[in-house]
Amino acid sequence: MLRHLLRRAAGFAVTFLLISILVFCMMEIVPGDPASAMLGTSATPETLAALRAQMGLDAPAAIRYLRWLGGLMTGSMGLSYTYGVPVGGLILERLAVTLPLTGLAVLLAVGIALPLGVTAAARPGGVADGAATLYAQAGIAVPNFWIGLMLIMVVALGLGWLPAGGFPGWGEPAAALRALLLPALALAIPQSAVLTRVTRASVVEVMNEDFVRTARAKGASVSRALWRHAVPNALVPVITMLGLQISFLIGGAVLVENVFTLPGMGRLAWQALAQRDLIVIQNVVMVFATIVIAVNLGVDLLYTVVDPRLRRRA
Amino acid sequence: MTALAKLPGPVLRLRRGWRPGSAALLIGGILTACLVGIALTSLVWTPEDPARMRILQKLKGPLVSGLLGTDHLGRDVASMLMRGAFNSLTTAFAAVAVGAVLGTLAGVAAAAGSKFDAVLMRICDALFALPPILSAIMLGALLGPGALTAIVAIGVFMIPVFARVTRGAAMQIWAREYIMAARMAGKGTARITVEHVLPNIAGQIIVQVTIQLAMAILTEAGLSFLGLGLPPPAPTWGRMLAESQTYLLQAPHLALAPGLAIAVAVLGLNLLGDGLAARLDPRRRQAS
Amino acid sequence: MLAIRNLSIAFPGPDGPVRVVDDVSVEVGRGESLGIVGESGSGKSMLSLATIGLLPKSARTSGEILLESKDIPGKDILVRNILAMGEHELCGLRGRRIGMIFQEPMTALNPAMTAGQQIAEGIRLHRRIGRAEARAEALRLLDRVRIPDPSRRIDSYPHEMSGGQRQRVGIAIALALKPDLLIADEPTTALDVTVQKEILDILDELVADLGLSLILISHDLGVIARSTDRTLVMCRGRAVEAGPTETVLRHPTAQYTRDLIAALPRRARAGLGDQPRLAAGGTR
Amino acid sequence: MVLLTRSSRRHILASALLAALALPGLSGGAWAAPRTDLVVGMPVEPPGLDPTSAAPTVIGQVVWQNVFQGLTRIDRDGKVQPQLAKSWTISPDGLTYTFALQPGVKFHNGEAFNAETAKFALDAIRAPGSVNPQKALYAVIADVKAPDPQTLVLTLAKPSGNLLFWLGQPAAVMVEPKSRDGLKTNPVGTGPFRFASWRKGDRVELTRSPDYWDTARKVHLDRVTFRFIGDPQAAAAALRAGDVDAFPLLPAPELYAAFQKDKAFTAEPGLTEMKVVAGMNNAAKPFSDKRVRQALMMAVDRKLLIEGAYSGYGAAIGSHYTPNDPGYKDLTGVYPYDPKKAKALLAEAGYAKGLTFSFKSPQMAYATRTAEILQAMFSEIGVTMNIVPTEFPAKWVQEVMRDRSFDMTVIAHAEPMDIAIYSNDPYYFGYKNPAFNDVVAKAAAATDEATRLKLYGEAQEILAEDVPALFLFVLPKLSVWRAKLTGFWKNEPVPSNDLTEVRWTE
Repeated sequence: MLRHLLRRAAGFAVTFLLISILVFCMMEIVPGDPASAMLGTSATPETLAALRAQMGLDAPAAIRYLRWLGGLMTGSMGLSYTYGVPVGGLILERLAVTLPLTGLAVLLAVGIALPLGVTAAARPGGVADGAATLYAQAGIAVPNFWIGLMLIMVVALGLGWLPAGGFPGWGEPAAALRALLLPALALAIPQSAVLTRVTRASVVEVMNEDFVRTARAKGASVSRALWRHAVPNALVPVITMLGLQISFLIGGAVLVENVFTLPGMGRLAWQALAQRDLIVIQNVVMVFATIVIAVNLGVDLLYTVVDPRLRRRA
Repeated sequence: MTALAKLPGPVLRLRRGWRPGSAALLIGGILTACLVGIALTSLVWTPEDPARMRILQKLKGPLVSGLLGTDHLGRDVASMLMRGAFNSLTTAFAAVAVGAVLGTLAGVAAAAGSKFDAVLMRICDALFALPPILSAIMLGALLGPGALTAIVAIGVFMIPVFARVTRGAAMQIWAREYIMAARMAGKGTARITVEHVLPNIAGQIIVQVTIQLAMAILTEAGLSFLGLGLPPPAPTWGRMLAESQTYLLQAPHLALAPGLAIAVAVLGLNLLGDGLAARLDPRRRQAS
Repeated sequence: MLAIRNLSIAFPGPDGPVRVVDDVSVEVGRGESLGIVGESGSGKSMLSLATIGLLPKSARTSGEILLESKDIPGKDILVRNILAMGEHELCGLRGRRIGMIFQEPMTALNPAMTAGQQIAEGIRLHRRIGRAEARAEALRLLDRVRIPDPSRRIDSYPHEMSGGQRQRVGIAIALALKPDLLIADEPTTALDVTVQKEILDILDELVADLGLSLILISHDLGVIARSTDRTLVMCRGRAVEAGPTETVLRHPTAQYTRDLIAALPRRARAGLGDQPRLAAGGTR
Repeated sequence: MVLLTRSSRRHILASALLAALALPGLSGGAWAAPRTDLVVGMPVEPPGLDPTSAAPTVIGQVVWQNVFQGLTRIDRDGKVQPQLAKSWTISPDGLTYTFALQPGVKFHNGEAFNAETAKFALDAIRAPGSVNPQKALYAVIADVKAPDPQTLVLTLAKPSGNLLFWLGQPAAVMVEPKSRDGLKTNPVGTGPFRFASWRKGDRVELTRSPDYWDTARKVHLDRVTFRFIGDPQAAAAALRAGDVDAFPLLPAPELYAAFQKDKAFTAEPGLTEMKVVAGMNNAAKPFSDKRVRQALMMAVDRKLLIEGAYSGYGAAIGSHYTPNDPGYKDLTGVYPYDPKKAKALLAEAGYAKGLTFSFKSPQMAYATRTAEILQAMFSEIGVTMNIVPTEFPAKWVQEVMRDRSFDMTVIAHAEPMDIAIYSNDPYYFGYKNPAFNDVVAKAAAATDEATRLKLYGEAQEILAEDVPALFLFVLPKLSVWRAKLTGFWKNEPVPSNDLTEVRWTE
C-alpha cells in the first residue's frame, strides 16, 4: 500500500516540476516586459532599468527560476510586481471566492444532473428521457458567459431577487452566498448538461445488468432497484466526468468571473497577465495545478468508495 | 480511466425498431451537412459583403435591413453568420485535427510500451493541469492573436483528452485474447497497433472527435470573448457573441443569432457523434 | 400450487410480433419439482420470468398463470392470475411467495453490496425486523446453503467469492422468506462439474426439508434427470412433451425429445438409463 | 412587464428585456438627513495606489485630490489653483519659483507637511533611481531648497510655462519619507479622505479624514467606496440595481443613451483628455511621404467614425489638442472627408495601384472598433489595411514605442496638453519638424498666458497640415450619477475623480 502511495507521490512531484518549468519558460518568452507595462508610454530608459532592478528582473533566468522554486518549497511565493505584496496573500484572498464558487457550481450541477439523468434512464424513450436529452444538448451548446448575462438580466435586474454582481466579502456570509448563487448557476448549467448525458448513459447500461433483475426478483420495487442497486454501480463514469469538469470549472471561470465581477482566481490571472505580473501568474498556475492534481486524487479515492472491486487496487 | 471511454450519448429509438442510434445519426447528419453547406457557400456568395459597413444603418432589427438585421457597425448579420460558420468550423476542425492526431498517437504509444506510458502520461497530466482559458491567453500573448494561435490554443488542450481516451480504449484492446494470438504470430507492437488496436477504438475516437469539435466551437467563442480569436475583419461566431454583449437590451438579435448558430452546430455535431457511437460501438448494438 | 394455462408471450419485431412462448400449459403441485428442458432460445427462461412478472415491458402476454394463495387453515384456496396482477401486488409476491435463482453467479449479485446485505435486504423488504436480526437470519441462511466460514463470508463482496459460493448466496437470497415456489433458471450451467453437484445437492436437500415446489430450468438432461419429478420439454416456444421425468427420458413420445437424448454423448446417455434415483431425492 | 419589489436601499426597475423605464426612487431615506456614503463604479482596477511610481491614469482617478494632494491643483476647468502651496512668486527670468506653503498641514499618519517633506517629494521624483513615470517632465527643475519650514524655492535649468500645471498632476503629489515605500497598497497623503481598505479585484474604501486642513472646501461624505466593474453590462446592471451610485466613466457608449433618458440619473456627456490618434511611422515608407498621410486623412469621415466607434459621443479633432484645453483651434476642416480627392492624391504619390500596410490595434473597445472602421474607409480608396491585434500595454509598448516596428497604430493619449510629444526624439511617430520643435519650445518657455496660447495655436496648425498622425476624435466622459447627487466634474482636464465637492442634495 505504502509503495503504491509513494509511486503516486513521485508521479505528482514530476508533474508539478514539469508544470513549473513549462510556466516559467512561457513567462520568459511572453513579449512585453513588466517594467514597460507598469511605467507606460512616457517612461525614460533609466526609470525602466531602475524598476527592473527593483523587481529583481535583471538576474539571469535560471537564478530567478531556482529562487522562485526555492520560495515555493518554503511556502513564500515572492512579492507581486504590481502590488508589492506577498503573492500568497493575494492568492488566498482570491481562492476564498473561487473555491466556494466552484464547490457551489459542482453541487448545483450534480443536484440537477443526477436526478434528471436517473429519471431519464428509468424509462428510456419516455417523456423524462426526451426532456433530459433536450436539456443536455441545449446546456452543452450555450456558453456559460452567455447564460451568466441572461441570469443577470432576468433574475438580478428583472426580478431583483439576487445581486447583479460583485462580492461583499465573507464578512457577511449570507450576502456572500447570495452573490455566488447566480455565477455558480451560470457555471453549473453547461456542466450539468454534460453530466446528465453521462449519468443517463451509464444508468441505462447498468439497468441491463443481472443483479438489477435479482433485486426485482427479491420484491424490490422499480425505484428501489433503480436507486439502491443501479445508481451506485453507475457512478464511476459520472465521477470521472466530474473530475474532468472540476478542473475545467476552476480554469474556465475567468469569463463568468468577468461578467459577475467576482474577485476570483481567473480574474487575478487575467489582470496579472495584462500587467505582466509574472510572479503572480506563475504562482496562480501552480496553485491551479495543485488543485487539479488534488481533484484527480480525490476522484481516485472516490472510485474505491463507490466500487469495492477497485478497493483492492488502492 | 476506461470509464471515460464510454461516453455514449442518448439513443433515440423510433417505434419501428430502427437500427440503434440511427435517428441521432440522421438528424445529426442533416444538421452538420447544412452547417458545412452554409460554410462553403459563404465563400462564394453571401447576401451582403460581410465586411461592408453601413454605419448609418447600424443596429437595425431582423428583416428591417437584411435577413437578420445589422450589427453595431452596420454590417449584415446574416452574411457574417455564414462567413462566421466557415471560420469557426475551419478553426474547430483544424484544432481537433491537432488534438486528435497528437493525442491519439500519445495515447496509443502510451498503451503500447510501458516506458512511454509514464513519460507521456506525465506530460498529459502537466498539460491537463494547466487551466485551459488561462493558457490560451498566455499562448495568445506569445504567438499574438490570430488564426494559428486560436487553433494551437484550442488543439493543444485536447491532446490530453484524446490521449486518455485512446490510452484507456487501447489498453482494453491489448488485454484481449486475439492480441495474444497476433503476438504469437510474430507481429511487432507497431503492426498490432495499426492493424488491431486502432480499428477497434476508431469508434470511440470518432465520438470524441465530434464532441471535441463542439467544445472547440465553444472555446473559440470564449477566446474571441477575450479578444484572442481570429483577427478582424474575419467574422467568427465567438466575436459576434462577444461584441453583442453590450447591445443586449437595444439589439437582442445580435446575441441571439450567433448564440443559436452555435447551439445548432453543437447540437448537430453531438447528435452525429452519438449516432456514430451507437452504430460503431459493437457492445452498444446488443445492449440497446 | 402453480398452474400455467395457455400462456403465450410475444415481442414486437421488425415485421410483426414474434411469439417466444406459444400456448404452453403446465402445473406444479405443492412440494413437487418440475424440470423444463429445451435448447437455448426455446422460451424456457421467458416462461420463468413471466411467472414472476419480470418480463420486459415490450412483451405481450395471453393466457393465465394461477397461483394458490398460502393455504391458511379454514380459508378456501384463493386462485389469482399473476399476469393480471399490478406492480404493487407483484412486489408483495416476489421473494415472499416465489423465489428465483439465476444462471450467471458472476453478474447476478450487486458488486457494491456484501453478501449479508443482499440477503438481509430481501428479508427486510417483506418483514419489519431490525438490521441486526436480519443479519442473524442471513447468517443462518448462509450456513443453511453450506457456505464455508459464513461469519467471514457475510461481509465479503461478490468479487471476493468463487462462482460456487456466489450461487450459494443466490440461493440464500431466494430462500430468505421461505417461498412456496422456487424457480431455478439454469442454476448450474455457469459452474464447473464438481460445484454443480454441490449446488444440486443443496437444492434437493432444501426441496425435501422445506417442502418447496421447484421449477428447475436447464438444457442439461443429466441435471433434469437427477433432480426433478416431472419434466416439460420445450422447443421453439411450444410444449412438445410433458410427464414424469423417468417416462419422458426413458420412453420419449415426441421425436424432438428423442433427438435431444440422441444428442447426448454415448456415456452420459448410458448413465441416464440406469441411474437410480438419488437417495437424497426423497420419497414423494 | 414592470415588476416593483420593495427593497430598502435599492430601486428595482423595469424588466430586463424591455427598455429600462425609470420610476422615482422609493428610498426610505428621502426625508431624513442626506446620505453621507457614496459608491463610485470604475471600469478598471488600478494596479497600485501610488501615482508617483506607476503610469496608469486609473490610479489618479482613485487617489488624486481624494487621498493625495500636490503643491498646486488643477480645477474642473483645467486651471491651476493653489493647494499645499498657498501662493508663489516667479522671478522675472522665470528660473526661480518661491512657494509659500500652507501651515499646520498633517499627513494621514500624523507626520507634518512642511518645506522639508516637499523637498523630499520633489527630489524623489528627480532622483536617478526614481521610477516616476513622468520623470522627464520634472527634469527641468535643477535644484530644490527649503530655507524655512514654510518656504520652498525651486530653481529651473530653463524657463517652463507649464511647471505649475505639471506640479498639479497626480505624478507630482506630495509624499513623506516614512510611508514612501508602502504607498502602492497603503497610500498616505494630505487629502480629505484616508485610505481604509482595498480588497483586490473588488473595491477600495476611503473614510473622511477628521483633521483635514482645508476647512474652506467643506467635505460632505464620510465614506467612499470605489467598486471595480469591468464588464459594461454588469456596470449598467449595478447602477440600475442601486449597488453603485455613480459611474464617472461608463465603459460602453451604447448603454449611455438609456441612462440619458432615465430621470433617476444625471447623464450629460463631457470630454476627457483622451485624444484618439492613429499614429503613423513617419520614418519609413509609405508614411514618410506627406501626400500619403494627407490622402489617408481625407479618406476618414470623422463623424461616421465617432458614430460607429463611440455611438456618436465624443468630439472630432483636427490636431493633437482637445476642445476643453485653453487655446484650442478647430482644425477638422483642414482635410475634410473627400474620398475622390484622397484617391487622386494617392495616385499622385505613386500608389495608383493601391497601398497595403499593417495596423497594430490594441484590444480596447474604442481601438478595435476604430481599426475596423478605418479598414473599411481605406478599402473604399483602394487601400488594404491588415489589422494585427496587439495586446496593450505590454506588447504594444514594446513593439510600437520601443522597437518602432509598426506601420500604423491607434492609441488614446491621456496626458493633458501633451502636444509637445511630436517634438520628442526618439518617439514612435518618428516625426522630425524643426519648425514645430521651435514653436513648441518657445511656448514652453513663455511665461505669460497669451503668448503661450498663441504659440500653441501655431503648433496645432502645423500638425493639422503636416498630419504626422491621423487626428480622429476625443473620447467623451460618459459620466452617470444618481439624480440626487451633485459636485462631480463634467469634463476631465486631468484623469481624476475629485470627490471633495460631491454631496447628496436630499
